[in-house]
Amino acid sequence: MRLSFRALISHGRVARRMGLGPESRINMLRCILTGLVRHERIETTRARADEVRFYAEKLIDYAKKGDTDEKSMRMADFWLTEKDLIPKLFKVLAPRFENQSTGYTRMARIPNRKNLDRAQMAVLEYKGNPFPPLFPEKRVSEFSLINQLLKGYREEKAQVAATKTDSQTP
Amino acid sequence: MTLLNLAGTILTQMTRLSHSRAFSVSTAAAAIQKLTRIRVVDNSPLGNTPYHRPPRVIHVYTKNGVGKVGDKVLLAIKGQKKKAVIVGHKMPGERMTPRFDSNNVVLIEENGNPTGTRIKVPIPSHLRKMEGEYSKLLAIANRFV
Amino acid sequence: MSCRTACQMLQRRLTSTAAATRLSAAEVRSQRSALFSKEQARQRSLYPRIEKIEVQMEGPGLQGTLLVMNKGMSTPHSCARHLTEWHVNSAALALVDGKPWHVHRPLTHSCSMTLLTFKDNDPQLVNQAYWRSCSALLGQVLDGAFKDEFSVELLKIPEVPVTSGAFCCDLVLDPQLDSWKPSEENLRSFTREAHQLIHKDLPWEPLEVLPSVALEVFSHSRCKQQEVEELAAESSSGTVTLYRCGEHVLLSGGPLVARTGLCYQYEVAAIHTVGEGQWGLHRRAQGLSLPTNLTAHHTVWRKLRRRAEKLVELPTSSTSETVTPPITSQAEVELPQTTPPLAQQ
Amino acid sequence: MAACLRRTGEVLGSLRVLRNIQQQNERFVSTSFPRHAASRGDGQPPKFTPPPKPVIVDKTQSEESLRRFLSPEFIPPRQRSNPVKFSMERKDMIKRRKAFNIPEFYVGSVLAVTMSDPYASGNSSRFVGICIQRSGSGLGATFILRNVIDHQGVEMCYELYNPRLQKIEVLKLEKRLDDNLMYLRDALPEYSTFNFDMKPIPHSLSGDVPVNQLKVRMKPKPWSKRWERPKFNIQGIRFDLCLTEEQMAHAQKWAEPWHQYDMLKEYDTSSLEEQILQEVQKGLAK
Repeated sequence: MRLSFRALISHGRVARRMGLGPESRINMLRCILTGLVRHERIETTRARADEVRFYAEKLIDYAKKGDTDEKSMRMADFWLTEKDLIPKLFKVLAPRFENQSTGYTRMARIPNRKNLDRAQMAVLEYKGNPFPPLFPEKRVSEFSLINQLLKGYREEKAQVAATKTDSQTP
Repeated sequence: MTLLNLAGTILTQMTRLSHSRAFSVSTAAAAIQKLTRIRVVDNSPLGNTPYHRPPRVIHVYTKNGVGKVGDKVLLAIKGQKKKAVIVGHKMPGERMTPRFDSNNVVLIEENGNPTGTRIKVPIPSHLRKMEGEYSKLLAIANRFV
Repeated sequence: MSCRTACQMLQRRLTSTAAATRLSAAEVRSQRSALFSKEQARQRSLYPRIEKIEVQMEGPGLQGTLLVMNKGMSTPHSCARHLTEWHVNSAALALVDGKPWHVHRPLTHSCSMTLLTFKDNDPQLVNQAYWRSCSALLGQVLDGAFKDEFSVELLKIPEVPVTSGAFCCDLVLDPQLDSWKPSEENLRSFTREAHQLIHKDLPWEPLEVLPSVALEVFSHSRCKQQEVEELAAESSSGTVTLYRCGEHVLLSGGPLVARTGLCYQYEVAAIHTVGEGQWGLHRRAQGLSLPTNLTAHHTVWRKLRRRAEKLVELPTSSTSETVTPPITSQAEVELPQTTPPLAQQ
Repeated sequence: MAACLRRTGEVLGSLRVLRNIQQQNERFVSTSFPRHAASRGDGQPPKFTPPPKPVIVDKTQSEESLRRFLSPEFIPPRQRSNPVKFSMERKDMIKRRKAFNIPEFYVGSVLAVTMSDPYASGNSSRFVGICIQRSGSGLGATFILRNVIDHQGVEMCYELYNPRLQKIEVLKLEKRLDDNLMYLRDALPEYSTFNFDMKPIPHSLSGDVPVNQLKVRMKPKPWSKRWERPKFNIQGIRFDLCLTEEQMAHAQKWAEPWHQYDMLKEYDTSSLEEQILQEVQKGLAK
């Protein structure tokens, strides 16, 4: 649960309550997380996506410990309700995120749901999935005008520094 | 508190049904306030002879109505009113002071002298802060904690 | 060749007479503009019938787009107007069959075209064109900034790489102003003038003309004529390209960007005295500019601006003789310093 | 009555002694003044020599434990407070630990604590009891000792870093099956009765701390808490003696089996613990 303005004025009651109770909440998040592991990109309401996101990241952390670790196996067994996904978690997702330690998921807001209840919706995905990217690539060319200007500035500065050291040494 | 209430209702129902149940089934409250059951820890005959109704606090001589060590209370004991001094309670007080498993009081007369001649249980030593008031009570204490 | 020499003779005669009559700067400008319009109308009349050409668009999201345009009439700008507003606004230069092409220059044959923006992966061509355009804009500002009694002679726009930190515009001022040193206030007024031009969002209209026409246009300026000859000798087709922005007509060695409104941050940084040259005391005005959507934070801008104040050394050897110590010592020309030489705004 | 008389006599005697000390003090002060004046009169300016710094040698320091043990109050709780607060508190705690030996002990160990008490005889009081809870973190860490004296259960809550503490002795170093022995309040009194004259039982300085597998028998209900509930996860109670199978099954209604899988509720302190242990060892060795 994140800090937000609403959390600020809620007098410390910052926990988001969803479902019919704690158990229902966990079961709901389990189902969503299973869907996320299967499809790697899912669309849910924003609050649920935000909540599942933490668990999705922690599950990868556990999966990185390897399938021989007893606790990570128990976690995977609990969180993935469809058991055919357990090998996928350990053999596909864990090696994919070997080199990063955080930020395995990406969340994006999408327009509110139209047909049902106008709920705020979001897309949640594991990074490195085979789908087309959610956001267009940001193109920052080093040849753009301002970067060229700054490059010239930097070069001149380095040159000045070099000449200064040259003049000091003899 | 709810427990106490529950116990109270059960108790009244029981008494209404059989008119024979006279002991409490709930634990005594931690804080000493009105209607708290307490334990008399001196050897006075009034506090030690069995009676079908446990002694209860019917008034606490403090501003906030909660009695702590050294406060005077008024008891209903054996159908009569009697003053007493609190010498220990279940409610945790300040750090580094003892907390007892029961609410202990020592009966005193109107002039502040203790009724009994011996106190059977340990007494918190910070009761000595009020030495002038209860010097006689402290004098009959057996052991300090 | 004989024709050209004859022309030159004529021009020289004209200049000598012009020097005698001494037209005001505004009159010269309107005369040049009128000649430009005339030549433009003549070139347009070369295509009396509407012929269709096919323009194959290239670029991200435009693969397979085929536009059927009018020969000699449609420009890359009109092609962009068939696409989206974004293309119209952000296209700075066009690449027609691999060659840079001004956005407002009419297309003459079926071709493939790419619209270039400042945010492309390799925008060096656009950057260079932008730098050239900023110099041209600076020249236009300086041309109109002084009072009528002081003549301003704009020299050839020097080609400066972007990494040098500032664009330049060489000019020769009236000999009366030889000891004039521009103050901060003067530079700021130049900047303000430039921002007014940017705000007007004027297009640079290109026109490819024969040297004879160009000589006629620049009949009042000897050094411009020399520049026309140089450019004509350099170009393979023997023609020169004139550009018009508002009333101001200028010569350029390469294509410019579409319009003045593409500049966003623009500042005239300094005017240096370079040395005694062929036409008098050479000065070099320098400035710094950034296009829209590539703006710099003010701290970065301040650093770049400080760098732009330094005199830019031209990379070519042609200017080696011009770099002499500043001629502030030549104070024998007594100037009425009390009257500011800038025209009243 | 005789006892009362004797006690008053003692009190009076102590008062007299106090007055004597005061008088002596006054005399000392009055004599020391003229001496200073005389020395100044000699013309030799008296050189101020600072008194030698007292070298504090803590004789109570027993031999160090060889176990890698970090007192639980060093681990900051999981909250949003500024970590600087905890690091500053740690520094103060290390400083206090240098001056005062706080031994390694666990919930279930039997301790004897000597505390300065202005109201006790001899200005200090000693209490022996079993540690039933350690709580708090940082400088405010506390532990609770429990004992039964004269058939009266007494508990003392000590602040670990309180300057009033004079000595903490570990009489018997062991662990119990649970990390919190609050259920001893509802257990039979024999489980929390300890003799005040108990001799310290020597314990090994290395190896694992012995775990006492003792299971206690409880008083009849009502208890202060429903210890059979899965929330407490109590191992050290003989529930079979006091509750029926049905009651035990009923208590499972409050079980939260998903709780152990809620990864956000985990607070893994292993790396933090290692880091703090290094810091504390470095601070104590300095």
